[in-house]
Amino acid sequence: MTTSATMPQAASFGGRLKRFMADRPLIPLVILLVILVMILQILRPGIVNERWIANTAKFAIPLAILAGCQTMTMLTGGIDLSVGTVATMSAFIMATQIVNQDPAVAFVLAMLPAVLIGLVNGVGVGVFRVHPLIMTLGTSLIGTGFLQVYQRTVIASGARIPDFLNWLGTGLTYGFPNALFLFVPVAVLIVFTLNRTGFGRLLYAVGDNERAARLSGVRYWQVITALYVISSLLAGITGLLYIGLIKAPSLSLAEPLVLPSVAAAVIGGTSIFGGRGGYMGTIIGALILTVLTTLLTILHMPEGGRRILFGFIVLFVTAAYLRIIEDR
Amino acid sequence: MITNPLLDAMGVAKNYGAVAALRNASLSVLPGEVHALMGANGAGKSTLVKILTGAIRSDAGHVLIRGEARDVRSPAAARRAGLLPVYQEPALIPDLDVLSNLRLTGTPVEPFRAWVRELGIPNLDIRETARHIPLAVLRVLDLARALAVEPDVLLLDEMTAALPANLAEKVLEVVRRQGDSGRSVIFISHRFVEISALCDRATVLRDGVTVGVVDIEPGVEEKIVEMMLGARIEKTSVAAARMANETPAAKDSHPRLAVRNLQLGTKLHDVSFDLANGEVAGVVALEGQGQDELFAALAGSIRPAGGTIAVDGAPIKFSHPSDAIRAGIAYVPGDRTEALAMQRSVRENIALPFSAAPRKWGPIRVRRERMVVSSAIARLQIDTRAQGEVQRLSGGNQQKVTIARWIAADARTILCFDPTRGIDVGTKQEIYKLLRELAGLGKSVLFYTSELEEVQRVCDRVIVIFGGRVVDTFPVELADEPALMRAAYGLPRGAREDVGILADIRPASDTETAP
Amino acid sequence: MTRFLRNQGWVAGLLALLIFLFVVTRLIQPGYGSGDFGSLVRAVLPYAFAVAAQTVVVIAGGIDLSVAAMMALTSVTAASMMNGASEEYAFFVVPFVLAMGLVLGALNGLLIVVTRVPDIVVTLATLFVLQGAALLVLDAPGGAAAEWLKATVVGTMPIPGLPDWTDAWVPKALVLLVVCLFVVWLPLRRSRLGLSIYAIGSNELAAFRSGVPVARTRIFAYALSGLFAALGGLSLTISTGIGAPIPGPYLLASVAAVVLGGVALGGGKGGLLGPIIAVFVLRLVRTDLTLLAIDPNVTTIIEGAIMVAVVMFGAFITIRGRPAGATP
Amino acid sequence: SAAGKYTIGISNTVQGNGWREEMICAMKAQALASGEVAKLNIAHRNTDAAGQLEDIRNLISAKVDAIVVNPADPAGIKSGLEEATKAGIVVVAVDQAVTEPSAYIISNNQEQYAYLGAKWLFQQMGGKGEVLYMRGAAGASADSDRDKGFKQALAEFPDVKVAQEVFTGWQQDQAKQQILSFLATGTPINGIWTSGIDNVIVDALVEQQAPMVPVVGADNAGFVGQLNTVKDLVGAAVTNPGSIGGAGVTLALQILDGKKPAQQTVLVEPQLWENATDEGKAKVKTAADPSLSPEWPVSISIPDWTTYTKDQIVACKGPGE
Ligand SMILES: Nc1ncnc2c1ncn2[C@@H]1O[C@H](COP(=O)(O)OP(=O)(O)OP(=O)(O)O)[C@@H](O)[C@H]1O
Ligand SMILES: Nc1ncnc2c1ncn2[C@@H]1O[C@H](COP(=O)(O)OP(=O)(O)OP(=O)(O)O)[C@@H](O)[C@H]1O
Ligand SMILES: [Mg+2]
Ligand SMILES: [Mg+2]
Repeated sequence: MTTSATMPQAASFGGRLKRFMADRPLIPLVILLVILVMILQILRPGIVNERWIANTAKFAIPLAILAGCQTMTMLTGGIDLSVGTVATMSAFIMATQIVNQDPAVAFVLAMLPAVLIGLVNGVGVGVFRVHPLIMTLGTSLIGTGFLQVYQRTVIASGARIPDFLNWLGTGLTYGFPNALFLFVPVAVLIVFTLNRTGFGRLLYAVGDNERAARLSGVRYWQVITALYVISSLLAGITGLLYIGLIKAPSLSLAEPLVLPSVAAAVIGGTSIFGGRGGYMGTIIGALILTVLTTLLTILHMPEGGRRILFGFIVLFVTAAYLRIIEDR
Repeated sequence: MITNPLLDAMGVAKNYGAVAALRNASLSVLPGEVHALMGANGAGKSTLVKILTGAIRSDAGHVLIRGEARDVRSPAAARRAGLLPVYQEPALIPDLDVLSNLRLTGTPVEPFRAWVRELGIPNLDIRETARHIPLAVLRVLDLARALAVEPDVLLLDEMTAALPANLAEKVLEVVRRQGDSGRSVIFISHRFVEISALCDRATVLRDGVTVGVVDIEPGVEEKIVEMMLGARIEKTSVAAARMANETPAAKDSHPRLAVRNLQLGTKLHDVSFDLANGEVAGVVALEGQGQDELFAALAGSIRPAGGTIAVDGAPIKFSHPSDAIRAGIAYVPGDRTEALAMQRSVRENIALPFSAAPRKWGPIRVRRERMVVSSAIARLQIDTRAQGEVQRLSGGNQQKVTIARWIAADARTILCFDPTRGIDVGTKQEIYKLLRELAGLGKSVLFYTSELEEVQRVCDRVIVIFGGRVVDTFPVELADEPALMRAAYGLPRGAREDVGILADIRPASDTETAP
Repeated sequence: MTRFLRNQGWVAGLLALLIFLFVVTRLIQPGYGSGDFGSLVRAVLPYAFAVAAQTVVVIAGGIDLSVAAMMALTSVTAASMMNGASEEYAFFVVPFVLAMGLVLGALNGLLIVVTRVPDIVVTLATLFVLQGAALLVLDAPGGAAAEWLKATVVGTMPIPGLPDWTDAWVPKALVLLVVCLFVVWLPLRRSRLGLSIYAIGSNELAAFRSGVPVARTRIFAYALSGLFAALGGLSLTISTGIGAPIPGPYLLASVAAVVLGGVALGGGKGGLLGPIIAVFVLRLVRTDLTLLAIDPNVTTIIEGAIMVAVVMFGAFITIRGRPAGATP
Repeated sequence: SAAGKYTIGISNTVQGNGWREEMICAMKAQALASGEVAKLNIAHRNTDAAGQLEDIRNLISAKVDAIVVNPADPAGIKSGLEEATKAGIVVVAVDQAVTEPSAYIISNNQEQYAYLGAKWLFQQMGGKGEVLYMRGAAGASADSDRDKGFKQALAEFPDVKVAQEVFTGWQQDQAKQQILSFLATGTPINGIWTSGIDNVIVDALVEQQAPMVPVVGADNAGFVGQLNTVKDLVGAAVTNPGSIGGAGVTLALQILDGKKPAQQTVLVEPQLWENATDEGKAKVKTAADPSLSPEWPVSISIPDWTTYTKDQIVACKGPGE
């Protein structure tokens, strides 16, 4: 406060650039992604080719959809840790039921537990006010238990991956992964819902100030129940996509995606305390994590060193991003 | 005699991105002086206080304390320098009890207790968690906590805005005595009565610039208003507006809102009254007489234990605010943090009720919404330079957003709980006018205010609540300030005696409302 | 009294639940005695330290995803230092490892303060870093623990002044737990520093404006968390006699017990006693399920359901218990 | 059917993985088939050595007659096993060894498992070239045992180089992403050794139309099926029977009946089934079992040690269920 009193000057170029970025937080995030890709290309010249991009997209898409579930639930101050279990259940049920059932029937059976778990989550969080973390952790334990019991009844019948899911999960059309046929509409829908619909607006409002939303006539339980059902449905669909990609139904298929899905949403700028964030950032967050995994896979170093590096890069990326968009 | 200023700030500037909160503010406070800091909503008063007390850093400017340049980097440093603020938002830690809050700040307990008693709260439970203490009391505790450490300069940001008349009076008394005992006070308020009763000089801010320093003397108000509002002055006589608008409302057979024998725990007993179409009814009460609960019950926020509420003659049960809203009843709470999603934009906050019902969850009709919202914004003169997030608006502008919401939603009945809390004179006039206009359009307004003079300006009728009962109802013509004060303290008015019985009599409000 | 119930009711309820579970256990297995209680306390030990570590940061308004990794790192460090070393060397190892936890915890806090990245991302990053470091210390389970250290959790401890029959019911592990946790926690909680931790969790802005050194307090909270996690790591080494670089299931368990223990995620509320009792409850449930020889897949379901049910019940009574006319 | 006299406790610390599920089912089926077991008391969850100690102590509290344990770590549960023996409980460790001397051990030889497969692979590669080394979970004791076997084979073939070493964490999805990333780098390789996450690797090679190289995996139903059906795939499955669990129950019952084995430790030696020779092809054909879940090892029984039928293990029911 010892500087002399000056009227604010026209901002310098650097200042203007910063403002520009701060107003469009996606741009710096994309820049960070590009930097990571460039590092990859430098470490392994030639790796960044059409095929690699398609593969990266294939793995980023399921992660991005699950991260979409997290984004939406996090906007309300919640979190959905049951997405991994829900996705695994749908995938496992699909792969085992398709053996003896009509595909449509198998699909319905596969989505049924998703809806059910979503409903239970929603009622628990929305009506009984159980903390979302506990609620979804609890239902995911319960779901896992049921899945294991179920698994015993179908060991003898084996499993099969339906061709359609195979096509969706691993196929390419003109070099583009077919998964995009699913992902683009889903992403557009999520972005539209968050920005341009009443429901999306309520998600933000409820997460920001539940009492204010209540005074405006919003019934919390309605919003929350709908939200968790949608989240579960998306997770179920992700499970189907993922089984088409991995082609090996196991009881822990999608579990490894849960923590990264939370991380992708947070890196993309969504606050876990609610009220703040968006889906475009999340998508790039998912891409960043996927590229990072590749980067570490091809590095020649002991596993311990890899993990240390991974941790530091995640921290660095997020810190750099915040520095850029910060307007203080 | 020339005394050196105790606190001297010059050329202070602060930018929030593109918004210049302060551009060139200065302030000089003498020892023993009560110094008013005035300005319209968003002029930068709170920002200046925050800078002086180290809560935020300025972009430019010097601050001298007792003639020495001091770099106050944090509220803790400000404390050490003898500067103690009471900010516009309560600073007690919500989850700690009062005692722990004192211990946290190293405040001596006994002086604190003494101040609390002096400020008009005789039986404070010091073990109560701050979260469970009403806002008005919290503000007083905040003040007592500051007083207890005997600061050299006390900075009070709209200290009285959220206080009912009785508490506000005590605060003014105490502040006056601070000045007399040689300590300085920087006093922010939008109420001229308080300024003229209390202050020695006033510094006026407009758009982040200090536009003048005046001595407080009779008749200076006009000058201050002129300095504050600049080109924005617009004098309207509310009374005139009232006359002009008063087309005799068609008297329906049913009142808009009929409350009968409302019962709520220990807070409300047998409350009955009517609210007619086209009427503004004022509620007058001291702190904690049950007015909060009455409004919350009418808004569907809490469920009454007994009694009926009828809207347009049809009895209605409210189990959720959305029921009340469906019946056309909107509630503007006094505490804006209760009403606003602080991280969302002004537009979203105003448009929030539009999406509440599940059948409105679909795509938003953006153009229509923008139109409705901007007309509400214009109507309340909301300063929307920082509209991206409501939390960046100044206190008064936030308050306006809470009202604008229901103007946009076109609610038929508005329950306003102290809506002019912390709103500048210019806008206050606007709000009075607005409420009268609404009444003219046949809408009804229930209006609680902590500033008694507002009652005369806006209301048709006064409902007095004391100890959870309606103790009196009378037309505004009889409501001069002394009468209101007496009524608020539960004293029977003139010849209209018996408090208990009065509560049950339905006064012929129709005749009384007619001016 | 009502205030006591409001503040401590949850803990009292948990305690009642725990006693009820002990009665149930005796009914299932009439022979359940002091020795079995000792086993229970030994099982509780690492969880209790993990949950203590989590509780401190949660009260401070943060969350620590790195507790389990911190436990793994301190555990392998202790185990590899003691491997082949003399018994006396352990007198040096213990304070060294505790100091390491303290410093690494403080580093977590420092990174959060300096980078201004949300807690959840920073500790997610340090989760990987610490895990990587643990793998560099020991790439497979191994190491050793001094015999006298192992003896600190085996057997019982006669407490002077108490009747003899109680001796068998005071396992050394319990004494260790009480001493380590409450000797640190109780004086702290009443102190200005302790209040500051609650303050920054309850309302950071108000705390700052009340003159609380927010950054320093946050760093301290994380340092304390690191210390507790190091105690947890040590307790792992002591009970197993080895160090394992892969963290056990302590992260989710710690978060679950924190919430079960009545500490609000988001900060400012609760204490250490509730979460510790919650840990006992969860461990005893596991014991009962084993004693009952319930199908292991069903135990997963039951554990999830109990977790959800307890929190749901708590939420239910708080909603019901709110007097009709009371406003906040 | 619960006519038996013994109660057997089981402790396992990995849940949701096909191999371990088969192990548990084998234990149940064997307990049922033996007719000697009245009740099984199974502690089966994801946890670490400390958690397993808790389970073991709970089983001691439950007063079981024998405990069959797949140890989370050889040394980490020593104190619990010692307490069990002191309480008169027979302790049998399956799959991996333990350091507690009073415990009986019946295990798959993990070092030999890796050595056998790696040696075959390096021979297929002609004793030279680059190998992709896809390990299990970093820090797990089974993984470090296998690493010893792999390194031993590697030492015998000085011209074979490790092109890349990655940890799949025994996760299908992680392994698939890793192999695809690796393939995208275009680094030429001559063989792939996997620690049992095998079928996704073959899938990836097929999907990416990458040149087929010899692949070593485990005897999982999915991979064995691929050895039969995938064009140009040369590979070998090394047996690592999950049915070792059933053998553990048999051993525990023998000891309870007073028929102690001569040695504390019994090793089940792995076998290698390859499809490079006609003879091998025939063997792989008979071993294949498409009706099983692809994550289950096809060697669902161990001669001399298990007596249940395929239907019994697939039904996965223990005594009294
Ligand atoms: N964090 C912020 N980000 C952006 N703009 C801000 C922020 N805080 C304050 N402002 C802007 O600075 C200006 C001054 O605000 P300030 O709160 O000081 O006003 P005030 O004079 O106290 O008004 P009131 O009487 O309404 O309380 C306002 O235009 C406000 O929108
Ligand atoms: N999406 C919107 N954007 C802008 N203004 C809106 C929107 N929805 C409602 N409004 C305004 O709110 C008021 C009432 O809205 P509307 O006529 O849609 O209510 P309604 O369908 O009759 O609902 P209800 O039956 O619940 O009263 C109108 O003044 C309208 O302009
Ligand atoms: Mg202000
Ligand atoms: Mg104001």
